[in-house]
Amino acid sequence: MGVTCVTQVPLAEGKSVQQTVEILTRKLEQLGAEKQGTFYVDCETYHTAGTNVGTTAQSGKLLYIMHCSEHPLSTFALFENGPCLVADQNLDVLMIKLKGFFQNAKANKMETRGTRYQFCDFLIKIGTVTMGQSGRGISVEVDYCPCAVPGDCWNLMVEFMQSFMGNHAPTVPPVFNSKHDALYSPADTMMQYMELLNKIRKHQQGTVTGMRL
Amino acid sequence: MEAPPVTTMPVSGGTINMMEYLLQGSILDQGLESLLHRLRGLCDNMEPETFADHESVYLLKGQQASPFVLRARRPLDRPGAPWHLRYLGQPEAGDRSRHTLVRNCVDIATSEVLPEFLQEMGFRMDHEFVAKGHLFRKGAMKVAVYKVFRVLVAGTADGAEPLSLSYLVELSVVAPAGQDSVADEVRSFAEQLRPLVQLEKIDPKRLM
Amino acid sequence: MADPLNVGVNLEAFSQAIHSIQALRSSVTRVFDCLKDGMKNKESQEARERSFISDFQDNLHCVNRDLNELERLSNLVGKPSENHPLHNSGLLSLDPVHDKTPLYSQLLQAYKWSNKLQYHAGLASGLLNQQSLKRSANQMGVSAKRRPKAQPTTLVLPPQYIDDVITRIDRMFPEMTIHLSRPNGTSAMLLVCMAFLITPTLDIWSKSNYQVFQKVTDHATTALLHYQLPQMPDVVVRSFMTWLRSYIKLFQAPCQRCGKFLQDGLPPTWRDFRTLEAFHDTCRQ
Amino acid sequence: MSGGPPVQISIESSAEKQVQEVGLDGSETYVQPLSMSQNLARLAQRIDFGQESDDGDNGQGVLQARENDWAEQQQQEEEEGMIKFQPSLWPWDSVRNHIRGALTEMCVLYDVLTIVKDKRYMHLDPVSQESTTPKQNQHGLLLVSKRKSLLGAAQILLKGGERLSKSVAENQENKRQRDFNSELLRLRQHWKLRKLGDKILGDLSYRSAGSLFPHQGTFEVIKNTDIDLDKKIPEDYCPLDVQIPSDLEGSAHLKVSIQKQSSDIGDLGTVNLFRRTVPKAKAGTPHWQTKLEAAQNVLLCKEIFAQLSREAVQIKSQIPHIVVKNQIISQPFPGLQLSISFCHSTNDKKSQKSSSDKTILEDHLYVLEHNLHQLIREFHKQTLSNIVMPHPASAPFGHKRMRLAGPQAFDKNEINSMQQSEGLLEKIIKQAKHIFLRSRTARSIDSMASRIEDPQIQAHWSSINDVYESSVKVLITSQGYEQICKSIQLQLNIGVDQIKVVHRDGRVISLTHQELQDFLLSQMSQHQVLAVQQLAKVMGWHVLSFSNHVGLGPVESIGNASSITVASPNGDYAISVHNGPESGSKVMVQFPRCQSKEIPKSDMLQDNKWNYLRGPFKEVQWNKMEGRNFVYKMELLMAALTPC
Repeated sequence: MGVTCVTQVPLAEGKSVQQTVEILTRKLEQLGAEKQGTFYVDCETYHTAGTNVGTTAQSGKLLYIMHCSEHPLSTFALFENGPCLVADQNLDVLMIKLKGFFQNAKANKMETRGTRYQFCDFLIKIGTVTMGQSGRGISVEVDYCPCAVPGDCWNLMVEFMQSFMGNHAPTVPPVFNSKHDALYSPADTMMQYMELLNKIRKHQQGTVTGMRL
Repeated sequence: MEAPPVTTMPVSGGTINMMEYLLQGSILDQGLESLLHRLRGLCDNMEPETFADHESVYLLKGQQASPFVLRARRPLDRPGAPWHLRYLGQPEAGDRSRHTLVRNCVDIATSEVLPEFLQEMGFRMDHEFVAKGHLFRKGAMKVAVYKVFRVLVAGTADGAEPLSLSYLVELSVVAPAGQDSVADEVRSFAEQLRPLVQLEKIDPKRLM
Repeated sequence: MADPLNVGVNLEAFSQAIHSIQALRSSVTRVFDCLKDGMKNKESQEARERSFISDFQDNLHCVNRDLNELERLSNLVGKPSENHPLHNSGLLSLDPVHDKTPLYSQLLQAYKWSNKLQYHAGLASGLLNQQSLKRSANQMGVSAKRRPKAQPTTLVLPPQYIDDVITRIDRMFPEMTIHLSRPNGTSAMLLVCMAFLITPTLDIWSKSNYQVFQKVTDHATTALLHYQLPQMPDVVVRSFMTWLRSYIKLFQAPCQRCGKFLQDGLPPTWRDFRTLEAFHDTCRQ
Repeated sequence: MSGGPPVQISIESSAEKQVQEVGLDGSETYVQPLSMSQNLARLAQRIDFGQESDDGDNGQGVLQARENDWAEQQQQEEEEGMIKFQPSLWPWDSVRNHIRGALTEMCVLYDVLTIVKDKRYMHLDPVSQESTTPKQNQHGLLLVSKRKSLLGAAQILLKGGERLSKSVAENQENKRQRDFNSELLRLRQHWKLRKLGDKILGDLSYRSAGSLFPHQGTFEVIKNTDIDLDKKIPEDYCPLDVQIPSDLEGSAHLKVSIQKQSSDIGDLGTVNLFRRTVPKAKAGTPHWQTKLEAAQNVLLCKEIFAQLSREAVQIKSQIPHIVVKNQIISQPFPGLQLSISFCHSTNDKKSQKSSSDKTILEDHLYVLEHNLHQLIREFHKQTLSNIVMPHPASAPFGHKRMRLAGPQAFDKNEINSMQQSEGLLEKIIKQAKHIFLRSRTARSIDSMASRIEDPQIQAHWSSINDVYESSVKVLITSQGYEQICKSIQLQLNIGVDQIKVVHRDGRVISLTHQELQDFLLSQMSQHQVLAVQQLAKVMGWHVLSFSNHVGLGPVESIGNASSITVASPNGDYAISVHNGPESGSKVMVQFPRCQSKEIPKSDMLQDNKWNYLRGPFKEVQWNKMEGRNFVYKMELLMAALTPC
């Protein structure tokens, strides 16, 4: 587990989600990356049930429960800008017990699925983001395994991402800035995914409401 | 007041509906040595271990009458070990013929941000204590003999002072629901500890 | 005050004195020879003793005679003057007759030259030692038989010395921690941890899961072959550690040749042994 | 009081009242003090009539003895604390005087007689310096009291010693007739026992150490007390005996060896069955402890073999592993087979007979045999470590690392590495392959070093090795030129299948054993040319061309030939060397044109400047050159061609 960068790739001009993914994977394969199965990341949204009186003031706060195939035995629970709890899968059972307090907004469940590639010490995951049934965007995750300090290898990662994403290579993710010299952890990856999925969802909701208007 | 054990919700992982079969008792400090000696003979042939844990009990109050209780425990003597988050349901009412207390439980191992995370979720810490004692194992059964210490400075285990002159003795097995034969095993083991210690079904609700 | 003109007269006495010294030495030698040889084999004990004593007496007489001669001659020679630091050559400059000859200035010149020569020879030998003509650590020209056999022992260093060297090196590099252990008796093993590099489960035998570190391992082995100086083992370890430390920027330094970070998915893993510059393995030549 | 005996005798004073009797309870009964008259009478009784007055000393020699007596008397009197002597009141004074007179007379008579008899009139006696009497007395007192107390202490010690020796003797007696129960107690200290009905059963198995082998491994404890008491009891008699299962009797070991492939599989299984001679059992039955240990060893060997055979059947490999009877055969390398056999010999006659018939020394791989045991113990430990106590105590039981997997977000690789573990057989085959590869490498380097004198090849083996990897540093040098010719230094990491070679210039290659041999040969050939290059640098010659792989000349079967051309400092001469791993070296010298006589003076090149043209090459008869090795010869050649 090294340093990971998660980013969204916009659709190529006049191409569908599927076609854009194909373009990306072809470039990767040309570089020499090898296909290594599939991957998924899912994210469920919980919000506090009803109006909580008294102690809880975080009625607007959303709790995200995430899973990811790279860490198959873990469940991640996180708040926006808040702490990220890494736990085993029994946390999912607890969330059922907490049904009276936290409700699963099923409609908001998002996930991204796709193919996992390996190139030297890089792991690349290109996935299609879905909410409900339809594809909403493309996620690209690049993981440089040998390094654990984001600040050390960022330049190197950018160079790599440029090699197959061209000018869509991202800027430094905010998670990197907060821990420039500290060790990177899997929770940081989940944070990036959560932000990415949220962005896509908000964008989608915006367009939907816009259409309604 | 709480969710029924069997749910219709799909769960991506984890083990659903585990039950804890529990008997509890107490022994005075003077009797500890002979109890440990007997346990060493009765239990599995492995070195008995000591433990020192710090447990905090969190409550989440909602619209419902009774709050939701979670217990967060961390070992004081094993730095780096994961935290243990535990949910314990109310003891199952039901026939008195059952030999042990039976309650629903969920065991979760978590990273160390647990206290902050529970705060963030809206939980408030109700009380905390330190448990120090000995741990034995007999098959699936866990035997814990420990003393409860009162925490003087909130959040730290340093300087905790003993609550009583006795040790708490717990026999417990965690098994999937419906395996009532486990209860008999626990009971028969408890019989072998008589008359050193009397192990009984103690309903925490009744004590409150 | 010795008259410089007298020197020529005395020279004869000098040569005679030298001759008499030689005679004295030879007669003394004869005395010792006689003593060394002991009594000659004669028919009776008394005859033996007698002849020995008479021989001895004769010899001693010779010595005495030579000594007297020498004493007599040495009185003739007289004391050489010690007033002139340059001895007789210094007198040359005083001699008006010789004023015209450039002998003195030539001598001074020669002296200067010889000084200069010595100085330059010193410099040259220093330079030549750097570019050594030595072909072997062993002494050349000494036959194999005479060479001391116990040479390998010089390579075994006392553990205390090694500990000292390692702790000193450890202190030199704050970015690295060096842990010394001796798993099998005397051979010491070093575990070098570099800050900020990932530390997977450390087992010296299993190879890394990552290609970068596999490459670095190969290069480090090469470096160990490169840094070799049997006479100064501490220097070797220190320069190797200095070299190893340059990996602190393994992921941050671009290749000095192509200017890029990656080539075939690998960062510049090679570090030049002298300049410590980063290169890709394929860019280094 | 001169000339007293060396040891003063002193008498202790008693208490004022004399103790008559000491009761058993320690109480003392005292004697009533005497009345005056009683006392007087007592004293009168004590009068010594031999006592002399000062005037009666005409015979010194005789008096001496008397004086001694007298001195004693005096002391006695003083020490006994007699009541003050009052001569005026002395009732027997006259008697005393008379007697004294008589004594004097007698003494005089005696002395006269002595003089008459011995004819000695005068006798000189040394005058001794008298030390003060009371002090002497005190010293004497001290000495005596010390003697006494020492004597007491010594007696106590002696008594204790006696008692001890008695108890030791008793103990030995007890031991001789040790009973079943104490023996059982001792057994209990070492082995797990339990009672089943009226039987006592013990556990031999390694189950408590983590073994999963299904064998029961129970033994029965038997009381062995019905022996004839009239007969002399044999020395090794033990009232306790153990009955071990028949299949665990005897002794067993595992044998691992690498052999050339045998063509016939038919007789494989029994080849090594009864090879080992059983150490001759001592007379009588062995002690239960040795019996049990042997049985436990048999059980462990069985477990290892069972595990290996199970794996041998399960694991799919290119050449399937063969399990025949008590032997497992695998082929780690073509043409070679690794055989692991389980040798179990019982003490019956049949096996002893067959064990004697052939004792061929085979190459046992003791290391692997040892490692097999170690591996199974590791395996046991692993199963044990699966059940560790949870911390915190409230957490469920489970594998420790598994518990970390969730909260520490282990990735797929980490989880995989946690779960999969190689089997015993795979590990042992890997180890065997490594050992084989290592010994082959060592052998070929050694033979190369002894076969080829120039250049020299040196190997430095690392003392720290792994079961799967060892490393060696190989240096190729020329004798006498170690300082300048060190361009070929290799590190060989010998793995399981391949040897990784790291060259000093940074190249890394993986080779098989055969390839390694060829590689080393080609490196040695290259070394010579590289040495010439280095030498040229030192000698001030110029390198004109250099190639490690020349395309010219005869085709080499191993590697390529290399060549170099160097020119002398002033450019007159040039030396060209062509060196091939197989063809050997060929050295040519180029002379300046002016020196060659063969070239006829041409009309065209009459001008003097044409003399600087290079002349023809001539081959040097290298084997006729003086010098102990190639580089030395080359140095001589260069020196000869360098003008002064």
